[in-house]
Amino acid sequence: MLSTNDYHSDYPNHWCPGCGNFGILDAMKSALAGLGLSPEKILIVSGIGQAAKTPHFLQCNCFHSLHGRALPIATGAKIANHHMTVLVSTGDGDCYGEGGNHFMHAIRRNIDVTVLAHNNGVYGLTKGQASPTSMEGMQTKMQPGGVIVGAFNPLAVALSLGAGFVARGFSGEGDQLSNLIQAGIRHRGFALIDILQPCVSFNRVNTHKWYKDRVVPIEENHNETDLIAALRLALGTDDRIPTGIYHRMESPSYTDRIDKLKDKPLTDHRYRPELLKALLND
Amino acid sequence: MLSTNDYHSDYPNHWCPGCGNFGILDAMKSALAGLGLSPEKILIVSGIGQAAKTPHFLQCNCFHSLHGRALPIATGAKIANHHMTVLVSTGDGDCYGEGGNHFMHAIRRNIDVTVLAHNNGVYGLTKGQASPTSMEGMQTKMQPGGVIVGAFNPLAVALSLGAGFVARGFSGEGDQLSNLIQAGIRHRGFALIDILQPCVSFNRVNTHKWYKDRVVPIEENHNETDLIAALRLALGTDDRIPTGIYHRMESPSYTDRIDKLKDKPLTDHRYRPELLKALLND
Amino acid sequence: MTVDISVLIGGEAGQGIQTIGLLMARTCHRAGLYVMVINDFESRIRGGHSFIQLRISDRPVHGPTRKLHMVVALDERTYGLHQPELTEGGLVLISKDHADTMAQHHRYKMVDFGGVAKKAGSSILANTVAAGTSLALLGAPFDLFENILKSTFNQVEEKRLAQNIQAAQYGYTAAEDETFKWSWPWAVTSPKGRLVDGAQAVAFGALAGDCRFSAFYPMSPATGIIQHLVDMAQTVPLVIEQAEDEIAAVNMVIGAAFAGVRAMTATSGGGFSLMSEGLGLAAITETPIVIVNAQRPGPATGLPTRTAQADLQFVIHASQDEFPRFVFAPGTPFEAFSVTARAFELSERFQVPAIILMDQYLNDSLFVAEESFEAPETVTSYTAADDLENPVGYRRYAFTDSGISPRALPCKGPALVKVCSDEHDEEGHITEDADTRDAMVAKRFAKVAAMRKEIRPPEVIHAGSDILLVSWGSMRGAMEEAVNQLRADDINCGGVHVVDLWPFPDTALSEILEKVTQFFVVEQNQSAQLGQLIRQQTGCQYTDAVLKYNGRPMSAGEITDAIKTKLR
Amino acid sequence: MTVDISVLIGGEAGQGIQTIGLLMARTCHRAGLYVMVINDFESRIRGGHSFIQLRISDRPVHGPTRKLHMVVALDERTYGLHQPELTEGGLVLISKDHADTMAQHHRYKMVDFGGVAKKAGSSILANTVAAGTSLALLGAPFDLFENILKSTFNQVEEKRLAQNIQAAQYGYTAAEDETFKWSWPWAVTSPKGRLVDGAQAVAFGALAGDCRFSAFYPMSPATGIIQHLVDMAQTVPLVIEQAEDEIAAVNMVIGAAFAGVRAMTATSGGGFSLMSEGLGLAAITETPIVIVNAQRPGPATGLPTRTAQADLQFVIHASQDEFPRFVFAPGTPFEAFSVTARAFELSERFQVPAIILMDQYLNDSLFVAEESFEAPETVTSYTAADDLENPVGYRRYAFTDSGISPRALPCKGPALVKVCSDEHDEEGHITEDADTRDAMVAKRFAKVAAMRKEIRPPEVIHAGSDILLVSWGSMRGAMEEAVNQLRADDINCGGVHVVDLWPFPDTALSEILEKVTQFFVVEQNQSAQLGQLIRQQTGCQYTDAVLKYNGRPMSAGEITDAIKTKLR
Ligand SMILES: Cc1ncc(C[n+]2csc(CCOP(=O)(O)OP(=O)(O)O)c2C)c(N)n1
Ligand SMILES: Cc1ncc(C[n+]2csc(CCOP(=O)(O)OP(=O)(O)O)c2C)c(N)n1
Ligand code: SF4
Ligand code: SF4
Ligand SMILES: [Mg+2]
Ligand SMILES: [Mg+2]
Repeated sequence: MLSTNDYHSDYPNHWCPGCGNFGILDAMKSALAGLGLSPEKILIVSGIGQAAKTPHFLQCNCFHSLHGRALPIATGAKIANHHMTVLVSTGDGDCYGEGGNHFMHAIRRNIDVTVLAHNNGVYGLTKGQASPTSMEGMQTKMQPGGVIVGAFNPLAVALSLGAGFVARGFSGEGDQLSNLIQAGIRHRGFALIDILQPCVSFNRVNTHKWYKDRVVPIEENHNETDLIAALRLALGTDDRIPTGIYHRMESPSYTDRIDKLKDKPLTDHRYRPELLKALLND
Repeated sequence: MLSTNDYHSDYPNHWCPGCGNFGILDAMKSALAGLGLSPEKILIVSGIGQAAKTPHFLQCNCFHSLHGRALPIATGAKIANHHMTVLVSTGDGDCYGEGGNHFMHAIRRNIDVTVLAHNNGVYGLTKGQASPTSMEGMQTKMQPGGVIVGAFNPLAVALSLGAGFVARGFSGEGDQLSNLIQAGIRHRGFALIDILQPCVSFNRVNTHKWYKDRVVPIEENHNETDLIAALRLALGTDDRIPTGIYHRMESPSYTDRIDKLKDKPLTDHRYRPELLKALLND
Repeated sequence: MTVDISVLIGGEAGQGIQTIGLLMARTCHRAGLYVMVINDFESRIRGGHSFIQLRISDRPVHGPTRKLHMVVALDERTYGLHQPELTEGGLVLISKDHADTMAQHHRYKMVDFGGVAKKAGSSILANTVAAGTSLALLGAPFDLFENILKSTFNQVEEKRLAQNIQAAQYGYTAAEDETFKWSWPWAVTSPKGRLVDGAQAVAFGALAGDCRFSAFYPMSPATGIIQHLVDMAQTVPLVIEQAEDEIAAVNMVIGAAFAGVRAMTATSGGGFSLMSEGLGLAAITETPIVIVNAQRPGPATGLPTRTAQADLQFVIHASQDEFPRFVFAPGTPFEAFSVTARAFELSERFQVPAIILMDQYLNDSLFVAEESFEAPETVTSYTAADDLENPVGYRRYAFTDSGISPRALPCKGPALVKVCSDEHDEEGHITEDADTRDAMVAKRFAKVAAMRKEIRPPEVIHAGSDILLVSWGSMRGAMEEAVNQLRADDINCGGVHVVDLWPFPDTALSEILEKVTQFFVVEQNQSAQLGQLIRQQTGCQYTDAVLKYNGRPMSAGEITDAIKTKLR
Repeated sequence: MTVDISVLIGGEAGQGIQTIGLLMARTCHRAGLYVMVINDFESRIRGGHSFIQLRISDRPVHGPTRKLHMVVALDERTYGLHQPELTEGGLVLISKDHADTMAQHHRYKMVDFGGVAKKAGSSILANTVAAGTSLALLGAPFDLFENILKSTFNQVEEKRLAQNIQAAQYGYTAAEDETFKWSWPWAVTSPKGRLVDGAQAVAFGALAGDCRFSAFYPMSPATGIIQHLVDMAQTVPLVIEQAEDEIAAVNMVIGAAFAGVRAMTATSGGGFSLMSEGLGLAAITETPIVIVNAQRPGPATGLPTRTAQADLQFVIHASQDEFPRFVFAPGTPFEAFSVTARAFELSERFQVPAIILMDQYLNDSLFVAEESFEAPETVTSYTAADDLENPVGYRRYAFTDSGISPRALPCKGPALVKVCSDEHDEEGHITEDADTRDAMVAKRFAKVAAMRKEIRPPEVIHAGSDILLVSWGSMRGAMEEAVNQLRADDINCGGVHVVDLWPFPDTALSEILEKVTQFFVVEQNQSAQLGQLIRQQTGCQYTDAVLKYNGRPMSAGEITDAIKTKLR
């Protein structure tokens, strides 16, 4: 039996005291322990940002890559060795800003990775500029007159792209979040968990309390396979923010669709000169 | 009165005989004439591809830019001089592949440009690789086993991002297309017209006939302001492809939201040393 | 007496060491002293260990120093790390009682900054207390500091100002039973010029260059430039847009410039990498744009909050194929100001992209700039919108002797403007013709001769010396200080400072370098990039290189030590 | 008798000139002749004007020629454009009667290719007719051509093959009443090596380097490489993914390489620009990847379907800050094959990125490669997954003398693998420490000494000559032919061909160049990039440069003319 301690990293944490990232980190540990996935079976890929530092603070294999590029790195790694459990720790700027194009196309590929998008509505590491998910009107040092563009709705976009697993968590609801992460990892295919997370240093609008007042678990009778129902939830216009699984529907993941990956991962193939000789003598 | 001849360009056309682009070009000319917009009032920005060559084949101001980058170029130009009528001629690879991130964020900005996405389900200029909108299973030289990822649904994505004008046209329905383009240009804010277009050289699946058999005008009673209804249309699972305006709802465009652009375009401001002196002496 | 005092203020990120530094710097500046504030920050928002170095002098100072006279330690770690660096006789000011854990070879003074602050009204005043104690120890008159507090907090409620003054007072009081060896009698004169960081200087320069549009994606250490622009944009016709990524940023800038406004973006190396393709677009469409690359150590993410000069060869060669461009690397805030304004003017005049190489050290450090930052009375426009004689026959890329074609603006007159990233004919249409291609390459390169004339020759100090130190960009201050130190040690040494880097000032540099027996390049990179360029462009081979690339700015002392070793 | 015949086949894009060229090339190759096929295509799918040049010789040929003996004109435009280029006595084959509009100084022969083809069954057989007539005029035995048709169309239905043979027959018949001045008696021997283009050679090389994954975004002229990989991927454990953009492509490749497979991408300059940041990521994480940049003229979109060698300085300096990398530029298909395989091996061995510079000319042209392309019996793996003695203490970036740390793979054993794009410590965690930074930079650069040993010295022909022509990459063939022409004209001239470009072979080149009185660089760019590098790295200054940059490959004749002018 694995416990959350098995994921403890000695590397000192960099986050601000009170940051929502800690809740996400705890939920990740408990989810991994819950699934019995030992550190050496896990690869966590991240971009750049506060969220993207996560894999340093856990025991795991880690690729802390470039701002915005976690998903293509994860995609390449998963194709090379689809026996790995691949998680992506990313921020709202990382995933929906710089990495927006990869976000869309990773969903189209249905690559079997679980994306934990630490959505704090702000660029934390670069000190508080608006992010794609910042609410309209939010003032920052860089946007002193308030944000004038519409907020990015990751769930609606993922749904419209055909994502098979779309969920929303909140860093302040650890148990629920741990369950969502477990469900996301278990889902064979692309899984998005957009996690609402207060940034105590820079986001003065979406505070812990602000979220607490708004998050509500999705109603029991919600049909996870009904795409339009999921879109309605995601586009919902009242104040409430439903948390839980919006949509879940499996279809073969990218690596499941490639015949030559049926037997074993690409990494496990041997170099076979005879194959090349056949081509060279063609 | 302007006629379509007023947009005639002497520059020789590069497209293959029978290409759907010709229908789009004709519809553009008739739409511009219909709106009485003379060539010197129009800027057409394009990326790179067959579609992106369009502005050479018309009389207009033209910025034929980089693959995927038409939208940021158009955004910058529109901010500099919002009195221009800005159109974007782009391909499915240009707009939804290389340019996918800009597509999403231009919609969020609600920048007042009209995007004509020549959607031929293939990379034409580079000789027939799959594009983001290629249908699953479509075989190409580069995808000999058929496309294994889901097709990109531009309308659903645009809707989920809050686009104010979302329409679908077909190169084979010139009058309707001309009307859509006029409506798109009249719409103050971001307007997407995804235009189905046969590529006679490389797309053997979505032929002119294939489209003819499937396109149907959107029913009269469709409510253009109902987002969920528009999404239903866009996600529709039967064989029919509705053409027309899926969704239309105005809100202030990007340049409308910037106070200092109220009086005149940025280009028309004079350099005023006194303003700088005040700052320097601060 | 000569004052040259260095104070280190250290603590965790978020503790406000920057506030302390700024208050002290302003006070010194107001007194007519020269001052510098240099950051050493980690890439995090809270915790860890960060510090600033405050250098105060009655003579101009333009670089960091290794000498340390006072340490203001907001945490124990600062004491542990920096106490050993103190000059004999130096003093540590510490915020709490850590006497047990401290070595005793340096004097320290404990002040309960937080506790004192609470007495004044709130623990957040601790920084004001610390600044007060430090200033008191330096001998600064209290009313000077009080005035600084008044002007710093003139926007806040009176109560907060009063509390700050109270806190300052307590800070002063706390210093009463302590003396500081290098304390000096402050003769308050009028301020020497402007207290400014490189980032703000670039922003000023952009406005002096009539910048109307900027698009950016946040990236340290470039963000400061944009932040200053944002702060100033309230009153000037300047629109700033945060893009979704750097690719969008550079292309927005190109679009805006094409439509007729001067435009710029600022980024660091990673963003510049992503902008490389756009740079080529600006070049082939002959659209004037300004890109600031505020350098930091790489590769890739590297050390995000630290300094480097390692992108010189990259920016000169960036983007596929070849085209003329300007590359500048200012060495001081004033140079940053004037080079930026020039970059806008030259970029528009020659219809080529201009790149400005800044770095974290120059961008983030505060300097006293004595030169006056003047707003030009007029800004020349080089566009041809109004006076086209034959709009129907207008050709955006008409062949001319200078290589510069009349540039009309779209939708500003009857001429249709067509630009194209493919190789094009004079009208701006795609061409496949070999002769047209040859002619268009020749047209673009025809500009170089005139561009060269705009390149200002490197500045030389102590011309005629046997040995020269050669540096570029932000190394100027430390290099010049090193030259003077070496001369003081009887080494017949001069200095060369290169700001205008491309088109390369080959003739000017050859003339300078061919005269000396030895020259040393001084750079913040691993491979002596300027040295390599000099060899490539002039054939002169540098004797040796003084290099540093760990992200911390090089001091004059480091240079003199290295040179002395190399000369031995 | 010596055969050296050049046939130009021109028409609109989409008319199938490539088919004609390929059929003829295969026939010549089968006969034991040397042959080249060089494309001159526009960036469009139908219409316009495109042509290929077929060079046929009984001696090895490796470059284009300006001499033209026969023109096969599928449209009037081809006649108009290329008839004037014909050598005295040359012949034009034209598909229709344009006699009225044609100047009469060259002989022409009309064949109604389309009409004849219809007689054979379908107008699409016109290309076979044209190939038949052309081959007949050259004197090629019919049964040879028939065999080529049989092997070319062995996958199609019998009826189509029969029709093709019929069409060929008619084509031969049409030639009966005409003679071609340079027709020669074909002595059919066995084929000399392999008929192959550079793109396919790279693909073969990738497989010989055990490439398992490739991600790409289509871009001319790189797409051909990926197309060949896709065609071969049916039988080997190789997965190829078309990415959404080049940024995704390079990062997917990095991800796959990190996870343990050899991986590559191929693009052209624009895509390479976008990959610059990823290149730095590979470098700082020490992940082995191979990037092919198939060069074309720029800036920006430039001339998408044409050739250039203008990205050399760019790829050497691309990405922020500095790091070791390999850069190779093969000159022939065989070099492309072997260099690609080496690039995979060296990249993995040294854990550094490797860049291969191809160009449109080398990529798309067909050559006869006489060397044999051998699949290696084994491919060494340099990963350390199985034999880690102390998995718990595993440190991905452990300091070693060689700078190369044991590279374990993620999820392949108990060792946890951590990599990071920030500067990092031995474990792969973010570091802010100045000493660790210094040590990590030193570690990465420590590899250079051993990397240098892997760099093969430039190849010299006619060593000991007074004058040297120096070229790199695809200029090899034309340069060597020019050297031989110049020698035939009594100019004491040799040649130097550089394939391994970075780390720069400075010692080897200095030794070669210091011996000669004059050397000329021969390059397809505007600024003599290799010349500049030579000066920078060796101090040797080239006498002059022979440069061409209009997108068309340089021929030996152009080089000799230029050299003679410069020597005069
Ligand atoms: C190419 C590039 N552009 C910009 C940056 C600077 N940068 C670092 S983190 C960051 C934003 C972080 O925001 P987010 O992804 O939301 O993460 P958070 O810090 O809020 O968790 C940016 C813009 C970078 N490292 N690389
Ligand atoms: C950065 C970059 N990558 C790739 C290319 C090559 N390229 C040119 S056009 C094109 C695709 C065109 O497809 P699409 O946008 O659908 O336009 P179409 O030709 O089908 O109209 C590509 C990949 C390029 N020019 N620039
Ligand atoms: S800046 Fe915000 S997101 Fe980053 S660690 Fe601090 S609180 Fe968390
Ligand atoms: S390739 Fe296709 S899209 Fe391009 S011009 Fe030809 S038919 Fe049209
Ligand atoms: Mg964030
Ligand atoms: Mg297309």
